[in-house]
Amino acid sequence: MDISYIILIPLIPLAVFLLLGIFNQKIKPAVSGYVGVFGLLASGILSLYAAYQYFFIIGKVDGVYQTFVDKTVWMKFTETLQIDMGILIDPISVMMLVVVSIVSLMVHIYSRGYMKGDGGYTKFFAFLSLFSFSMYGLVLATNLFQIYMFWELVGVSSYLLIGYYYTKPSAVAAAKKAFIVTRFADLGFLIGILIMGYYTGTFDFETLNNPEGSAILNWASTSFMGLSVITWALLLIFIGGAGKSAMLPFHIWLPDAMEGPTPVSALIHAATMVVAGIYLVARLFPMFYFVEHGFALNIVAYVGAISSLFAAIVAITQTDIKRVLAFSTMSQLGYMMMALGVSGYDGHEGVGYMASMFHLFTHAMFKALLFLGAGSVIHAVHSNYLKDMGGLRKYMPITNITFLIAALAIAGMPPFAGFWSKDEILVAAFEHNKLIYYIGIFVAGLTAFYMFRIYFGIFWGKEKEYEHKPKESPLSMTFPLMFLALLSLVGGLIPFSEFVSADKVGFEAHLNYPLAAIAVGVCLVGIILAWVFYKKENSLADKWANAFGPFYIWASDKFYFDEIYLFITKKILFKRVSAPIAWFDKKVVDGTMEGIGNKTVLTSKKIKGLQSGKVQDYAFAFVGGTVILALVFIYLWTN
Amino acid sequence: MDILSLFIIVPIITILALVFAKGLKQARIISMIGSMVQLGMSINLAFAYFAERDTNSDIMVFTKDVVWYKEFNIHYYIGVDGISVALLLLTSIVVLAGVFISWKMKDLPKEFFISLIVLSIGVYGFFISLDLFTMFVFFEIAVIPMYLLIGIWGSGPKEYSAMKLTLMLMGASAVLLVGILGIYFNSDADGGALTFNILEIAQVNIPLEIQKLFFPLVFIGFAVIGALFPFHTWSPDGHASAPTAVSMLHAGVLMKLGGYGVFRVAMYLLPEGALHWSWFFIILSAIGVIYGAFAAIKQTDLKYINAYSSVSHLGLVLFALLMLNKTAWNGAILQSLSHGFMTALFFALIGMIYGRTHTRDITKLGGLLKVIPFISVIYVIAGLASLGLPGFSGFVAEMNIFVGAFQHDDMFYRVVTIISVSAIVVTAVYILRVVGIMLMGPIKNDSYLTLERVTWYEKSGILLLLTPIVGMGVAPLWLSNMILESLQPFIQGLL
Amino acid sequence: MNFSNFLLMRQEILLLAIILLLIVAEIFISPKKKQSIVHLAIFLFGIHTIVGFFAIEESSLFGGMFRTNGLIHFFKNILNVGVLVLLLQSADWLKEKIVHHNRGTEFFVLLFASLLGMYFMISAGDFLMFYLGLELSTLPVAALAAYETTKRKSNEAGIKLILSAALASGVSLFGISMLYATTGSIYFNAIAEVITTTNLSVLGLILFFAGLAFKISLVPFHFWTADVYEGAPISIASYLSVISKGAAVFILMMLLFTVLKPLMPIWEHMVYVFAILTMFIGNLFALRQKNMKRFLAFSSIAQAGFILLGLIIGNQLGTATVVYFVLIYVFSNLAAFGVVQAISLQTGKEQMEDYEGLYRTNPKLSLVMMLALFSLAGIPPVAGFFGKFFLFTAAASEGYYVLVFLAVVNVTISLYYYLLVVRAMFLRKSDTAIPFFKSKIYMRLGLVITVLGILILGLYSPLYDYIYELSSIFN
Amino acid sequence: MIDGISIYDLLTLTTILFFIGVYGFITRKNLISILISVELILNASVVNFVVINKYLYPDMLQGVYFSIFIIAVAAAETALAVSIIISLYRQINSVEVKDTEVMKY
Repeated sequence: MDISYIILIPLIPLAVFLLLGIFNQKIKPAVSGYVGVFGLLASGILSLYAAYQYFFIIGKVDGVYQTFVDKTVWMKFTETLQIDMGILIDPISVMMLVVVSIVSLMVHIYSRGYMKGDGGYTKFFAFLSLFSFSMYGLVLATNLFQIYMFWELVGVSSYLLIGYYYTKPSAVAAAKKAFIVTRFADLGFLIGILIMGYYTGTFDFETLNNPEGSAILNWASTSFMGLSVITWALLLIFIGGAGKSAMLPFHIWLPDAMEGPTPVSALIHAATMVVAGIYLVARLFPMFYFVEHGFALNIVAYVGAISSLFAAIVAITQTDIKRVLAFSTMSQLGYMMMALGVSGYDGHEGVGYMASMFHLFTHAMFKALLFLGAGSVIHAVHSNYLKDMGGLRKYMPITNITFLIAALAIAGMPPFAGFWSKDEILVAAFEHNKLIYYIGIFVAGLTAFYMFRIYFGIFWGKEKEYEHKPKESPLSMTFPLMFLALLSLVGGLIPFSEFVSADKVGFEAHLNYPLAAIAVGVCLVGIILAWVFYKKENSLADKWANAFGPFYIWASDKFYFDEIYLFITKKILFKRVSAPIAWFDKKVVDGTMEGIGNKTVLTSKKIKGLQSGKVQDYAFAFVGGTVILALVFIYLWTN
Repeated sequence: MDILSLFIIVPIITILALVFAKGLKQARIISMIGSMVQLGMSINLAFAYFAERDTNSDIMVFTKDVVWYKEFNIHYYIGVDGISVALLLLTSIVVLAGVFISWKMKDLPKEFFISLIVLSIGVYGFFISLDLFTMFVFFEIAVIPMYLLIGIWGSGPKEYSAMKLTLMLMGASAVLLVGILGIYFNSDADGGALTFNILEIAQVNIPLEIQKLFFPLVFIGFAVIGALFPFHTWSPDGHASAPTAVSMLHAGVLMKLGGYGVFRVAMYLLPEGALHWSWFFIILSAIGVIYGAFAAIKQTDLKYINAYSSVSHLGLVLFALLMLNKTAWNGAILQSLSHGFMTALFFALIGMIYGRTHTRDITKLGGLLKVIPFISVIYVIAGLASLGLPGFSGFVAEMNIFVGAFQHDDMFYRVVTIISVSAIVVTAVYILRVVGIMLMGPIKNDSYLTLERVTWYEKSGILLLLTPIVGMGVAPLWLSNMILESLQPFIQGLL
Repeated sequence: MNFSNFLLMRQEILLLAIILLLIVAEIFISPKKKQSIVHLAIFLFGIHTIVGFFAIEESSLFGGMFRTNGLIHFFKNILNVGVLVLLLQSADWLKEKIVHHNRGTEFFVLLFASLLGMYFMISAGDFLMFYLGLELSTLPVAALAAYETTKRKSNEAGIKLILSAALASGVSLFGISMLYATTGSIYFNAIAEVITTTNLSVLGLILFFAGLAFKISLVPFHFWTADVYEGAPISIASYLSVISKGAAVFILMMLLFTVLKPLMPIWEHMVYVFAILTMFIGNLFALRQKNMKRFLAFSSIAQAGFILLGLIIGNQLGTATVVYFVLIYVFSNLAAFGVVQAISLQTGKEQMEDYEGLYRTNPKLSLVMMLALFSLAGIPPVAGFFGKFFLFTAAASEGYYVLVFLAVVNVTISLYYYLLVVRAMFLRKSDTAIPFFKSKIYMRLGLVITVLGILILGLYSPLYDYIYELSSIFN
Repeated sequence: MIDGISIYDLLTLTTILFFIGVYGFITRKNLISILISVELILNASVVNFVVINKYLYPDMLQGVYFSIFIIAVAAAETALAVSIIISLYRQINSVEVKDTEVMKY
């Protein structure tokens, strides 16, 4: 069964990128918009077809989903180690294809309205296509190095898009921060890859992930500081994933990344790129699970849990709606990591894995929706801040409804998409690790609370006086909203566990009613609290905030992570490392070279007196030299 | 006339033509034609090489051997393998680009182009010669024009920089000379005749003690021009003062002589010496890698930033060479090429920016993306390439180096590798710093609003350099195969 | 005896004839036409040079007092060519400055006399002939150094030269007398057979060596050099630095390699020490010279130090490399002095800063100067590089790696001060730059010959092979 | 061959003579007297040659001839030196050594 056409899915956006990039000046904005959209549409249709073909026609062979690989050598290192370029088709990659295609397409359509009249319209679409290309490539990667390469490429396109308003210093700074922080994490990734390649002799996912393969079975053969070297490699690789997915402590770039245009935040920093980390762990799940009895996997679980808790708390205190959404994204990503962390491998054990992928899927839908909704609000009121919003529901009904749906979905209200995936996660957590379960349930409550805090803040509450009346956005923007709203509505009903599971067999997932009930209850509590606090303008919120006192301050200052980083980079690296080195270079290294030269000249000044101009001194030197010579040599010769 | 000697003849003809040229117009046209012919020749050579390889399995092909000084057994002996072919391509491209970039050379244009081409003769000769003496001759021919080029057409403290550069490089070549003589007088260790012929010496087992003694001399002699820490200080000042085209040639091509020489002479002829000393020089070059990157962070002069990044990148070349395995070597050669193109491109762009804004201080610049988009975009691309973004040559080279270096079974080597891998982050920092301050952000100075747009010759220069960067980055396999099979003899020499 | 033997002395006789002819001419040419003396002299000497190239068979005269062989003959030719170029370069100076005082002829007579002395010195077969040749080659030069009697510096140069020379020859004679005492003969061949290392012979060697070291101006016997070069007329300075130094090197080599070969263990150490001293001191002094003549003086001292690297190994290779280097050195140094001569003749300027911006006004001269300096510094592809490289190879062939290393360090130092001149001429721009001028035909001819020499000698290898063949007498 | 005087005495004498000459050369203030000291040096070697010839190798006269030539050359040398000194005197009206130090360093 031929799957080679899938290679087109990434290539089409690439072509679009090159087209728009090279003829940037020549193309009319309108045209470039259409080019972008249709390019993505083509890839989208292909990916949907691929999904259909894989899941329903060729994918399942006697109950197990097969892995199809189609690759060619791109770079040869040694006899065994090489970089292949190719496509790897298995449930999660196909699932990701669908996610990326849908969200990306929606964002493209949305941007045609949102970016209208912007100077760099064409450039914007070029970058979007570049990103889509890289993301597709990342998803389809067949080996660690390929995924690393596209990993870097998505990083760069994110850099370009965050810094899209490049005349704005804050945007430039944010872009730089995003790139460098993730780059730092990628350093870990790269070293991990090197170690993995050295000890297992391959970068190939199939070989690595094979539970009977040498890579997994021989994990105990080498150890370093009490842990298996393979575990170290996995942890280093996970650092890379944590960087992209904004896990603690690499999360600091994500909130700033909101400097980019809102569609970008929706596409890259909510739905697709940030889940790359989760995807990476899922991609290597068998290794994480089997090597050293899932030691690395536990770390993943705790990192995810803590990140999600941390982010949820911070999200409550933020006043910039995009930042709230950013932190909520981080918190949800933490959720997914957590789910992976608590997952088992075969059969129903693997529910966590499935749940994580499921949540990834639904989250992509409703989080993109939230961002786009927020975008349309910002479009209307020209501000990101809650204080400038309120009572918008009568001005922008569609945005209101869709936003509400998304909010309910993320809060985990049945029957919306979020409910199903979140429930599975909690089930998995409950079965494997109570502590994490409690964190999870608490975070669920917090999520509901902060989400409805901004919902009420934006659409209800007292009307602010707007200089010109906010109005509903054009269809090009509202259509994606509605479409995504639909998906967030029904997305949860997909029998996901049939398709995606750790051991690729697929199983029957059934609702765990008591847990579900608790979850819903918690979420309701959150919503009601939010209702009490923010439905009407009142001082309750501030009272409570004061009641928390310093803790609230810390939270609203994001627990001072940025400051710590600033301290390390500016004070330590720049002042204590870089500056001294520069000084050392100028003074010591260069100084020595200078010194040699100067010494020579100095000596020649010193000895100039020898040439006194007195013929008698010359004679003295002459005879003296002869005599000394005579003495020395006769002495030498005689003994 | 054989295909390789043309690489010497054609430039000489170009020079003779230049002597009779009148004024800038003729001079630049002549030198452009000359270097275009060169480029054509090297491309043709590449194809001829592939054709030849199918039938001919010698280490070196297209060899030509003419006795020069028979008493010393000095020959004019030339030939190429994949490595030299690649480097010849690099040279001819950079030279042509350099000619384009100095299209508007006002002061003494004729002399400028002549010295430029003399330099290129030295480089070409160095890459094709298989006789230590001839090689050394060309080495010095390549170095000495730098003095005039920087001293006459340079800027800033040009006399100082030119003198410093020349003396340090000549001092190095002096050390090198002792090493070469040492090799020469031990080339009869197996009872053969004394010879300067590299291929013959490679077959001789020079006694271990001798190798230990002379390897450092030869290595340092070459490595200084490869900006080995702590002998790199000539390079920042030199680059900063040199005119654009010269910085391009110098960083792009001349500094590659170091790596090539280390490889072709020090490693190939004194393998045991290399094994014995590698740990020491690895430490030095690793320091260079990190140190150069960190030093670059603090600079505000574009050329200094680039010079230090060259120290870092070329440190990586030496580092890889000393790793003594095939993959790392392949990486080293690739890195030489890719760094050659990237730096040349960087200096070209810096020259254009400087020519328009009359400053190289990034703190004075800003928002150039708006006023000179083409140049700025290419600058961003070059930056991304040099911080090792996949799809550009830098990535391929660095990955080869790292993977290769990491294949060592000795823990020490792997630790050092991890240390120098961390340079990629620092690189990102200083590149993005420049991009952020200089190209993005608000425009600092209204006079920049009316900057001249990029001209056709600048464009052609840029594209000339950009193409190979992308080409290598997208489809590295053919090139790395060409290099890999040329590495075979070195492997046998060593192991 | 059979007079055809005298044909062995063909060159000496011919030169003597020229001298006499010039004296006669001096008598008969009317004061107005004295200019023609210059042309006549140059013409005659040109012929002499050409004739000199005809082969001479290897033999000896006067019971071995006078001998000749291929190498000696070749070296005489080198000297001839050098002197010819020198004459060409100084022709204009003579015509404009000297002939008016009606002293043109003396110049040639003295110069040729000194050259004749060198002929005898290098083909000497015994110490007597050697001594006579030495003195004959030195004294006229002293007179010539003091030639511009109206200039104080010139006289000072003269007196310094003559006094130092007298002292040197005195010391050297004392040494010879000791060698005579140990061996009982003043004939080289006889000495070579019987000489052994005794205290007395070593002492003799050292004293004798000092005498020649003075002419080669090795440290610490070099002090006269700079002052004399500065004071003397440029042609004489150039003559001293090129011709007389070359001849002295050659005869020293002959004596060390043949007569004093048995003492090699002693003198190779001496040469080692002198080489290091000379290179370093010469370079260090040259670093800070401002006057071009002094500058070239010290540079030539340093060059002498390099020459010793070839001397130290005492065999055919050494001989060949030394002779080859001297040959190249003759051309390089003559070129440098020629440029200085041309400029000082036009403008009377001899300071380095006067050369600033020279290239923009007088490109050709500057290029010649640059080539000459690069050749002296040993930069390929000009000849000097090959000369130096082979000297170093020679030294390395006997394992003197340390010495070679010190030598190359000195090459770097010397490069620094040679580049100072290049800097002045090419890098600097100056409003007071020497204006453009056109040299006369003789000067240009002289410079062209040297440039050709500099460019060709290195790249044209058969020449070296030929010298190597000739040198086969020592091994 | 003089009875009662051994070669050592004579060689000692010449050596002393030599060093007297050197001493004079180095210390005299006056160019002329320096010239005289030079003569002493030369004469020392002249005597040397003769003595060595007479005492050690009486059968051949090489040393004697040599000494004769030395004397002749020395005379020429002196003549030349004196003439230069005279022309110098014309310039600076002095034959002091300290006046001949214009060129130095």
